[in-house]
Amino acid sequence: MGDKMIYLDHAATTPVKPEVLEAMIPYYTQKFGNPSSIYAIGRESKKAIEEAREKVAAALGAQPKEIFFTGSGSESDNWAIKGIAYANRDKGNHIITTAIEHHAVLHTCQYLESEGFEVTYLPVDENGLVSAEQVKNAIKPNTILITIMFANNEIGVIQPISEIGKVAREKNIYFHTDAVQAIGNIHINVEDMNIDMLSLSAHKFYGPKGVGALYIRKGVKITSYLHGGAQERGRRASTENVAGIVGLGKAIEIATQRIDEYNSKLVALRDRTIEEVLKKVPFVRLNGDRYRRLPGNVNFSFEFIEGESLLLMLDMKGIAASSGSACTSGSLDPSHVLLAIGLPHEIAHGSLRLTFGEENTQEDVDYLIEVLPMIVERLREMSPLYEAYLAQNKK
Amino acid sequence: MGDKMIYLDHAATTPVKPEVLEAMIPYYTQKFGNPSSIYAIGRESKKAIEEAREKVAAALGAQPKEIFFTGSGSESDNWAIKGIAYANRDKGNHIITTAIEHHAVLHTCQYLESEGFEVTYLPVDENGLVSAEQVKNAIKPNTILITIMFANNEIGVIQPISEIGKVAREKNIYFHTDAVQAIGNIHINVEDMNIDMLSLSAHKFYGPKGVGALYIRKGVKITSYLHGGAQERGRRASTENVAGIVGLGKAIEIATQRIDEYNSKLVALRDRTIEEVLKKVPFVRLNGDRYRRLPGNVNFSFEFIEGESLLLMLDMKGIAASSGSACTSGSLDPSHVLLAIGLPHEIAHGSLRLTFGEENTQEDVDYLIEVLPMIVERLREMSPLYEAYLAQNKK
Amino acid sequence: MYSEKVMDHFTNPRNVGEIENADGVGQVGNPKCGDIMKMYLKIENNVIVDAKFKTFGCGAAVATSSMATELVKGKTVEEALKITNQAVAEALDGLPPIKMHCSNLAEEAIKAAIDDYRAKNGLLDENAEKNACGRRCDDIHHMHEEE
Amino acid sequence: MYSEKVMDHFTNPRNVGEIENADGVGQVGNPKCGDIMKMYLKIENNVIVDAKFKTFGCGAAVATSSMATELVKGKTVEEALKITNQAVAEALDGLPPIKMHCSNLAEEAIKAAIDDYRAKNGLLDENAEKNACGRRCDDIHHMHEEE
Ligand SMILES: Cc1ncc(COP(=O)(O)O)c(C=O)c1O
Ligand SMILES: Cc1ncc(COP(=O)(O)O)c(C=O)c1O
Repeated sequence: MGDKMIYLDHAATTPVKPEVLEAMIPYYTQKFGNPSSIYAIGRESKKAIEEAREKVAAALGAQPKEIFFTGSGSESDNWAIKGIAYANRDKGNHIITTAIEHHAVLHTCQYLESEGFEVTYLPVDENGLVSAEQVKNAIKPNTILITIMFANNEIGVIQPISEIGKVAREKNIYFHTDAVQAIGNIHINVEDMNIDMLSLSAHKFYGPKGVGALYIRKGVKITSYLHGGAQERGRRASTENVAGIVGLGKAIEIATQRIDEYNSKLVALRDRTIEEVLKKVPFVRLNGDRYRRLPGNVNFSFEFIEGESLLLMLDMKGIAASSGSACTSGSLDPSHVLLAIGLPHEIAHGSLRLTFGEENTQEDVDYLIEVLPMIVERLREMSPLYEAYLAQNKK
Repeated sequence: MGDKMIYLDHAATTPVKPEVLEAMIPYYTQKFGNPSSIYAIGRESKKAIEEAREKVAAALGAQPKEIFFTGSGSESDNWAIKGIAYANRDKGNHIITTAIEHHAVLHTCQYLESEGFEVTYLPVDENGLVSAEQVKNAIKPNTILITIMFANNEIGVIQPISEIGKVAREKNIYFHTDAVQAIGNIHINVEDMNIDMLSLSAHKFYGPKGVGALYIRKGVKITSYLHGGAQERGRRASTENVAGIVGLGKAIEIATQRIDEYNSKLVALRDRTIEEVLKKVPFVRLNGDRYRRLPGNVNFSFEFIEGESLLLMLDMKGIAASSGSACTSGSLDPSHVLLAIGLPHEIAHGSLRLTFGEENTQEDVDYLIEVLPMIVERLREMSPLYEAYLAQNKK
Repeated sequence: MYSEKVMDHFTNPRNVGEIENADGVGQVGNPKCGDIMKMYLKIENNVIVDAKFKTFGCGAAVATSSMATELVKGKTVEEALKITNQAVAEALDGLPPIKMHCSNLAEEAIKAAIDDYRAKNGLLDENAEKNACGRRCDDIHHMHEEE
Repeated sequence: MYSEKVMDHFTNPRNVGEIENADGVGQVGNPKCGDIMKMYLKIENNVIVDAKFKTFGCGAAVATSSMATELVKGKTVEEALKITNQAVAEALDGLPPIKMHCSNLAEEAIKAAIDDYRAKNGLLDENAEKNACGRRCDDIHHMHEEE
């Protein structure tokens, strides 16, 4: 573990930008008032929150009063899905989602199944895509919600959200999208795209961890999730995380203003990595659609080797990467996303996710493509699966 | 609004202590790794969280693995109450609480009523106290949860938690306490006090806003509230608010280590304020038990005047205070706590809460007891109720 | 939260006090709800020549009382009756949505004081609307901001 | 997460490779579950004189394989069969709870290699336990830390 670290796991989380942290700091110590308080420092906190709300609204093409701050992307997902489910039980109990959602959506849907709701998990094709047609065909008279992620956290694939939004609107069914990975990478407009609810989380776009937001279109019938005080216009209780919200606001402003510049930088790093690795390393495949993918996302499967070993070796070489979703690294099961695109278990186990960001350079890619093939080679030499493969091919 | 501000609203929120902020900062920019990640900076974040967990456990006399971090005191309350309710539906549907809980508890209970649960809201006496006897008498065969706050956020009254815990344990019923206002002010030991669950929130003891914790005794049957990733040992999804959790840990360590010193300082400020104001201002009463109250809490009702006007005038004189709970200042109803201790509406409207903290001095009290009587006087001169009272007494 | 104009009228309320032997006195609101407005009018030749008030209530209640007394002075009784709650709120550069009911109270206080004047002078219009005394708090209080 | 000893054995695994014409070869695990351990033993006069392994699996799987080969060397077959998963884990200064199944795998790999040796040499005990090949992943994987 040298001193230098090349961080290639921006889909797991991002560092807070200095200007974001700078904007946050005053709200911890001097401007620490409770936004519900009537006196000067309380009003100041309130104002800071409302300014952040305007920034989020601007980033999404929404109205400020359609933005509600939460404690995380997961909370936004839980709220959106359970909130719609419970508020619309009289209309139906069927929810449509996909097999490759983040666990914050999947496990929430599974929970609702245990509470008597019915969930359709749409399969995806070998590139990780669902189609608006599939969604349309899954709609039933009792469908109350469609929840489909904007961009996948593991394989980076971007779903046809506009088309799905159109179907949802035509059928008059609420449409939620988990855009946690999309913010700052994709231009989003909730009006044009017919999105009724949208989840986001600050720490994926250089804001702080532990603060998110949920966009709820005006008029959407949804119950509250956190009960208590009258914060967020009575819809989400808890003393507001003022500094966190200020950080989220600042971060989304920066992220969405320079989205094109940022993307072209990331695409260059991504594409070179994909090309070089596919060229240099045998028995490797790229997971997720080659073109409809997040600008910074690369996801490979290397046959005959296992992901954690690969990560540990990369870490020892100063490269921070991930195998599937960071959230699930506590589990030993192969990624549900990789299984959903049809990978066999043993190949899914050998996956590597590299996600580029702000601080990465072409030199980082140089280093990566120097180191990675050697590590793969070394692990394969240790692998009984590779030995078996070679033996079989000798015959 | 001069430059100097005397902050007397520590029950609403507290500034983050410099040493707490200092401990947090590195986790935004350099040590920003996702605690679920396997590489060095991920493991560092994980370690920081586990250290904070140990500090919280030490403060409560609990085991580290009984501590779960959340996004707020309100989330802890929602989780504890809904989690027990849904996990134990087979055993019963009755919950016991009090009429003076924080809205995070009250509104959660009301929500559960709409979902078919039955809730007993125990009345309090004129000092704001419930007794273990009352709790005992309210227990029914279908009672699954007793949730009673440790110390009240408005009138500062401290409930007989040990005695209630004993009753709960004898009857084998889960006991949750909202200790958001108690941490750092009262010595707490969950073992000795037979507490099964306990909610706390960092921003009430000089930590950051937007991070809390729930103590859940090992073996308690409770469902998860936020579904998703495997964080917090699979029981509370969301990428952890690492900096916030580090801040919470540092803050609770400081707060509980110097609890006696802190208390004797606050008691001195509190008692002098109570004595002087009762002496100098006519038609005033102290709300909440004179002795069984938080060391920093003063709550008065001034007849004939209305609280918001009082707060605005104090703010103009550089004093930040509150009328009832900050969370409810969006509402115009008089405080449910003041009504529960038997105050008529018009007197409840004239309430003032002053809560002392770290930075306050006897000079602050000097200034307060100089300014407050004049403001009360001025508002009374404007008051048609005072005019009516005087007219009546002339006759 | 409050405009500068509101804070000015709250800090330096115009026309606080009583008018002895006032020609019209009206009191509206309900102490249970946390606001009472009492308005005193001096009326000469159908023109309001002086107005004073006492108010128990929040910052907005005090400011709207102050503004209402300013607005009625110099007006005929008929003109004064045309002063709407919107007019009072606008004269204060607006009120937070949750406080709009305070401007209703001001409108009603003017009406109540004029009713009293007319009653004392046998001018009462049989069809006069009753003022809002005795409403339940919930009617006016439980509106969430914009929701 | 991993002890230094684990990381050492992962980074510099001892005895990686194959033994040509090994006296016993055992393979356990399941690629579906993400780990396979293959152990080669050279046995002379009932004593294990050399051991090598190949492993497809996580850091703990590699480290336990490495440690297991170290532990069996120089032992008699009977001694080697007494090596427990606890012993392997302890020799590595412990494993994270979620990774403990990897040490089971090492114990089983030793047994499987010795079974193979005995089978080849007609020494197979009729009552020998079967090794754990073909278990469902869920059996070993779905344990939450300490829960
Ligand atoms: C007694 C009590 N419980 C719960 C809460 C809610 O805590 P938070 O604002 O962190 O959600 C508060 C403070 O707001 C409180 O005083
Ligand atoms: C697609 C997606 N949804 C939801 C989440 C959850 O966000 P958070 O960790 O802020 O709860 C994440 C990241 O963890 C994500 O990548």
